[in-house]
Amino acid sequence: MGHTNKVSDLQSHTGVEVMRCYQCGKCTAGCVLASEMNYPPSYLMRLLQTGTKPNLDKVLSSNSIWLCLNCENCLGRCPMEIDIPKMMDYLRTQAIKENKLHPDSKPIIAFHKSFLDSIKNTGRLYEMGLVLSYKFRTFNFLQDLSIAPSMYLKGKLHLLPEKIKDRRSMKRIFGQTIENAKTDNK
Amino acid sequence: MSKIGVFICHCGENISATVDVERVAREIGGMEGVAHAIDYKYMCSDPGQTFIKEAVKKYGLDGVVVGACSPRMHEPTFRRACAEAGLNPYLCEMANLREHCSWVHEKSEETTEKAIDLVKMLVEKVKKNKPLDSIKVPVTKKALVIGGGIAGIQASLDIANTGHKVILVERDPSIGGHMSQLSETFPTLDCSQCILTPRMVEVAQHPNIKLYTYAELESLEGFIGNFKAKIRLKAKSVNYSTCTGCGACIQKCPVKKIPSEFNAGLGTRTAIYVPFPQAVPNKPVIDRVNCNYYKRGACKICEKTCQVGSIEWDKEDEIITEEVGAVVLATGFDVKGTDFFPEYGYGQYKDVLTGLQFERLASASGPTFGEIRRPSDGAVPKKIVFIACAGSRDPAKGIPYCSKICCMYTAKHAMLYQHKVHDGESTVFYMDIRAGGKNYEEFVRRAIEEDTVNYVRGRVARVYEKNGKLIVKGVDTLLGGEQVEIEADMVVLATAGVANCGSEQLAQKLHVSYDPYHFFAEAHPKLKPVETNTAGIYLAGACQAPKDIPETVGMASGAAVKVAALFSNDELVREPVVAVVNRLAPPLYSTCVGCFMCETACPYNAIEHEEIKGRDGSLIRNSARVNQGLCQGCGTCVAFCRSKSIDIQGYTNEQVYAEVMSLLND
Amino acid sequence: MSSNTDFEPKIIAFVCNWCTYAGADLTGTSRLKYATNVKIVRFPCTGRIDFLLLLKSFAQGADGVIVSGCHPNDCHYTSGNFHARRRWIAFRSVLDLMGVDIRRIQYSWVSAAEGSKWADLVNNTVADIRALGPYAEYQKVADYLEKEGYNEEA
Amino acid sequence: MKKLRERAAELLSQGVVSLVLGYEEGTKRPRPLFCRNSVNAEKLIFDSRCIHNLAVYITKKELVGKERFAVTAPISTLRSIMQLFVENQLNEEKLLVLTVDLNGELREFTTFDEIAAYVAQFELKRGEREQELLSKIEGMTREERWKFWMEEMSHCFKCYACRSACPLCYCSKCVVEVNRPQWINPWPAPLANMEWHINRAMHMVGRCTACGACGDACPIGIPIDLITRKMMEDMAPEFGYIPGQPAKQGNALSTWKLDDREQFIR
Amino acid sequence: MKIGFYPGCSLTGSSREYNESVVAVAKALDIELIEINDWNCCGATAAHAMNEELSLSLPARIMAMAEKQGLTEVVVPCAACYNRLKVTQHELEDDTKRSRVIDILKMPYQGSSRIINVLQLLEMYGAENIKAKITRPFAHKVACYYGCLLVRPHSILKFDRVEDPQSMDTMIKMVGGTTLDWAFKTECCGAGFSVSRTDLVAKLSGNILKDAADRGAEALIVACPMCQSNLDMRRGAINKTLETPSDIPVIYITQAIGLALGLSAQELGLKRHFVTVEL
Repeated sequence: MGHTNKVSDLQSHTGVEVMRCYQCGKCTAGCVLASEMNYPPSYLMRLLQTGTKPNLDKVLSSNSIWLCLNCENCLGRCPMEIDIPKMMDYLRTQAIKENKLHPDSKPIIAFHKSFLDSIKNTGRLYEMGLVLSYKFRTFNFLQDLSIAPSMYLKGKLHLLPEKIKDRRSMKRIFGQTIENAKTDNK
Repeated sequence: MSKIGVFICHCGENISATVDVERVAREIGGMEGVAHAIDYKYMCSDPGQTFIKEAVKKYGLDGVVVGACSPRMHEPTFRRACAEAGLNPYLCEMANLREHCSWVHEKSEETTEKAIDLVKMLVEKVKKNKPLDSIKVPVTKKALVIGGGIAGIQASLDIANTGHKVILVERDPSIGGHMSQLSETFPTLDCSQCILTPRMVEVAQHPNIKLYTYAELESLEGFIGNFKAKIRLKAKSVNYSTCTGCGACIQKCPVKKIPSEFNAGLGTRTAIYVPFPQAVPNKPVIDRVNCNYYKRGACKICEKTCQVGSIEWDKEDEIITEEVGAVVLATGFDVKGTDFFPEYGYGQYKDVLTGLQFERLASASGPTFGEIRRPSDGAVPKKIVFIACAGSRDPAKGIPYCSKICCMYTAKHAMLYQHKVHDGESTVFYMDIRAGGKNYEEFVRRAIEEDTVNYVRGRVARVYEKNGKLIVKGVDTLLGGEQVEIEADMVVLATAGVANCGSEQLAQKLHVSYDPYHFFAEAHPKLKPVETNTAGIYLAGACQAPKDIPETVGMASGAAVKVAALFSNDELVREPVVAVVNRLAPPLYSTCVGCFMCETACPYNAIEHEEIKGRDGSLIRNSARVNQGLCQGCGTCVAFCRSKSIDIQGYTNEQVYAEVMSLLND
Repeated sequence: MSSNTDFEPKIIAFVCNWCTYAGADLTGTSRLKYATNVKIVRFPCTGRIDFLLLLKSFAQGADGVIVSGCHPNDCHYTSGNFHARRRWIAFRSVLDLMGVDIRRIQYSWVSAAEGSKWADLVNNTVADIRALGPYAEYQKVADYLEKEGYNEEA
Repeated sequence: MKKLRERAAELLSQGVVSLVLGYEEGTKRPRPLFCRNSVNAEKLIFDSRCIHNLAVYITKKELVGKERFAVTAPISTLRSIMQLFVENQLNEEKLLVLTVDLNGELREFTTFDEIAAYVAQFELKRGEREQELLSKIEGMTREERWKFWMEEMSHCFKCYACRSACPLCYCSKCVVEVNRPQWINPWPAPLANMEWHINRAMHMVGRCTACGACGDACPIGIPIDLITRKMMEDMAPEFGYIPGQPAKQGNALSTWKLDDREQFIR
Repeated sequence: MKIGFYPGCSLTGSSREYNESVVAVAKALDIELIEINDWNCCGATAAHAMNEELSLSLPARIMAMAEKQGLTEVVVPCAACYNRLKVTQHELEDDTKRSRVIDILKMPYQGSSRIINVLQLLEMYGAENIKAKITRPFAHKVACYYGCLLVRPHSILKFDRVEDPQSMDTMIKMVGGTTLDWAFKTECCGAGFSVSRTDLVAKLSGNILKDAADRGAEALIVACPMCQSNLDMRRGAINKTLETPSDIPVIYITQAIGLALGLSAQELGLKRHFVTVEL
């Protein structure tokens, strides 16, 4: 597959036209996490514009795509109305697909997975379960140990999950979306 | 049978690159009624035109179709060629093979077939064409110039100097426009007022110029050479024939806190005021919205101070009518205010200024007498940030175009600041530096190299206030996107140049086209930059698009030449594209039964009632008749006529019917 | 609709000289590409466009028609487009009552500055008409005439 | 009715009018009477069976002459007369309009305004037949409507009785008779028939007052009056006029409003 | 007056006090909240970070359930849920996406319910009532913090203005408070990484609290449970990044209004906060 196809895939999936960017840098100037990123958003756009394989690899294996919080400050101010957050969503799924994951992605993916597992099983978020599952995924057992008891005392933590009645619909929704995506990938 | 000549142009390769022109000529040559069909490299060239002329004579052609570019481009050229060969010019039509075919399609069988169809269509039309005589109309040799900025001033002076009368209408109480507000001008840094005011005085004193300030165009009727302009003279409340311009009334006016338009809101003025000291005319008007007398019915202090009794409280707006032959639009531009920028504080921070406001701060005649001081506390800003492309090149804000002048004036502003505040630090956030122009690039380099202005390539995401400072969050994209935060004392936005307010309505009054941003549209982007789509109306200056002073002046002189050329003849020849009501031999006289639906539909009141009388003088019927002086040839009446009794020359029912039938008949 | 992909609709466009014709010229000067299916007939104004011409187009085998002129308030002749707009409201209503497929007539405002809008209009209309297929229903009726052997030119 | 006869005789004998255009008994239903003397005035009748729209004659100089004349007009004829006034086809000085109101009183009008004031009391409504047929047509899909009309039109043999019966078809040369170009072929064929009827509907927009004369006149009973009636009903709210109440100035089609509907325009 | 109600997961767990205050204030204003039957989680950030179709299907089910119940208007207090529902509704205006989602849900979905946030609820249905029922004016100087999800993307949500929003400020002023003009109204607090990257969150939230503190805020007013729990529960971690630790409480707009209406701290769940609320 030629390298430029990936950029056109990006466009067909998200509607983001990378060539619209003229690197004014307004996104970067207002990004709360730009300083933490390997490549700030405007730089990332330029990498994509070149369309070369090495530059695309740089993008997918950077921490930038994982550190984006989707706060949409960039989109709100972008003079060319480029939907960078949507693009980041897409780049994340691509990074997973091509298994080019920056180490910074691990806890973030783990959290998202734990979150979705919780909904898949019960239909609603089971915060206690989420935290436990996340800890198993990251082996970071000490994190948040300090606040959990206070949360419980303040009535903020249920020990048992709330479940919706129609849990079969949840199974179906997950089955037809996430699971489908997995088979597509193969 | 018709003898039509068809001439297919290659337009260099513009047409022949995608259309098989030989095939077009070949196939058309086989059409019924086509006596001669050829193709040639440049039909509009001299040899090309000669081909047409010779063919007209040789084959005795009674119709010509030229398959070339848009008729909006070369129809007059080819019609003239036909006329020179003795063929009535209105028997010549053009098929648009370039703009509507070769340029918009790839090279293919279909493209050539479409070209054939387009030519066929016009061949069928030409078969139904009738010889027409052009209509001659007299020309009123007086010009109307709308807008008294540098564009209007220049155009007026140039026209007046050719010996023709000019009426100059200005909306504000004084002429001068934006140029009078500028401090110094790039790239020479000479004082704007010093070069402008002599011209303003010249306008006021020129015997051929009639100046109406505080006036607006109410309506414009008619057509090229014969416009009738209604001008509203807004009530000045001051009798200019007696007023001496002593200014005593202004001194005594108790309403002093009105934001001054001339100072872009940074200074104040009184309710009776002269916008600025060098105003022309240098006599005051009363701003009725803010005047105590008009607001509350009491005050009249100005009247008491006026020794010549010039105050006219009850004066009403007056509407005058002027007959003119041409109009020059020179209504200029405006700049976006700081309130247009959510990310820069919605205009709530006093020390965030527009470029125009900075001009006033830097101007010796401005509110701070040329010292750069913060509007909030009067302090001299030690750190100043200029943001270029504020609103321009920003499709999200609805302004995708480059405002053209900002790069240069921002460099000038930074330079002026460094000259005035020696220990100050100035930063310019820019995207690109566009300094195309004589000595422009050198000027910007001077700002960077000699005046140590810090140019940072990147846009600013946000400006907010904290502890009396303006926090500017920008970025240096040349350092890979490093965030730059500056605690500034003043921020100047090079806000986008936009169409002047009311330009859309004005364009509609004049029937001239305008672009999506409400700038007036030129008739052709390259070859007719000062003409509009409406004959007799010309453009000068920034009302067409943002432009700097030299360009504006050049354009104004160009418009003036167009007007002078129009006025060089006593008569003007008009296209005979007008409606006609059919006339038949008695006893029918006409198939028109006089329902006068055309009369209600006509935008120009060109339909008249005609009483058709028999020999004995008795009324046979009322029929419609078209006044050819008033008719503009839109043909709306034609489509309404149930009995098809009215038709429009050049686009007759027979002609358009033949076109439609040919197009699909296969 | 996949069966219609080979079908090349015949479309005729009735446009005014000042806005849409000039807009289509701009499409050309901007070198924007569009489908070859549309052929333009130039009128001074949309106000000039007779509804009978639209009927004749279908009778002559057009599968679709574009009618386009200046945006409201921009008419070179002040109000031709307003008259046209009202005429089209009535005409659509009559056609719909008679069962004529009014989806085949696309009305639009394209200004002299909207070169890209013209290209989009053409392409979208071609796509729409291609999806609708040939206007056989109307043409069948029109053909009857020819079978009877009448030919006005004769 | 008695009063009408007396008044007609009076008008004729005094020479106020040269003609009273009215109805007399026919073999099956009332027929038009061109009453030119007071003796004949005795034959005049005026009742609910008098539906023939006499307005169709009043634009024809060869019938009504150059002198002042009177016409007896039920409500539908009054509407046509109003529309003819709007279209500059009648002269108030030459016309006297007679009608009998709901109380059996004889009413006389000489001006557009007088007729308008009188007609304003009557709302134009669908009759049973129109209601039945129109709701059937309104319920059809587009394809069904096309089939329905094509079937109906296939019977039309272009006798132009519809045109002759319509008081508003007063052109001296009809578009079908125009042959440069021949917009609509004059002979009967499905397409030419369809074009003729669409053309007629368009020519009637904002003008038709739904008198029904065209439908009555059709020898094979094509409900063509429904086309123009339906258009009148649909366009009235669109263009802001009251059906059957022609406005004195301007035609609905040749005038416009800034906010006319344009959702259909791309 | 009755209106549909979608609490969302946070409001039944870590942000119970938001739920309590919304319910208490609605009751005080005679607004009856009708909870959507058998509602599910909207999927929040996790779903759209991982799978687009899932991120549309979960909110779509919620809205389909609301439609089934005949709820034409649904108030969604959680800004994250509000954002997801609104964005989904917008995305599903696309026919292909909509039919795909309907196919997954096996439920009809029209997209006809109007989704509103809690500020819109108070503004549209409460304003007059609140003014009339103030018993204890909320006389505090506060910083209204809107966060990201309530106002962005502006083109879809069309709520308030894009920078420097005002709706919450207007509400606070109405109940007797004063609001600060400050710099971080819509800057992101980083809540999406609350669990996974607490270090970054502490920095981002620290910036927000510092600006509010510098300008003398007595409290931060929020309408988003993500922001609230982040700024409140993570205060320990945040304070480690600040020179001067901050004890500014973070309370919900409904709690502030509840106080003005004379409701008790208990009813409004003010005891559940980590940072003690003394207002």
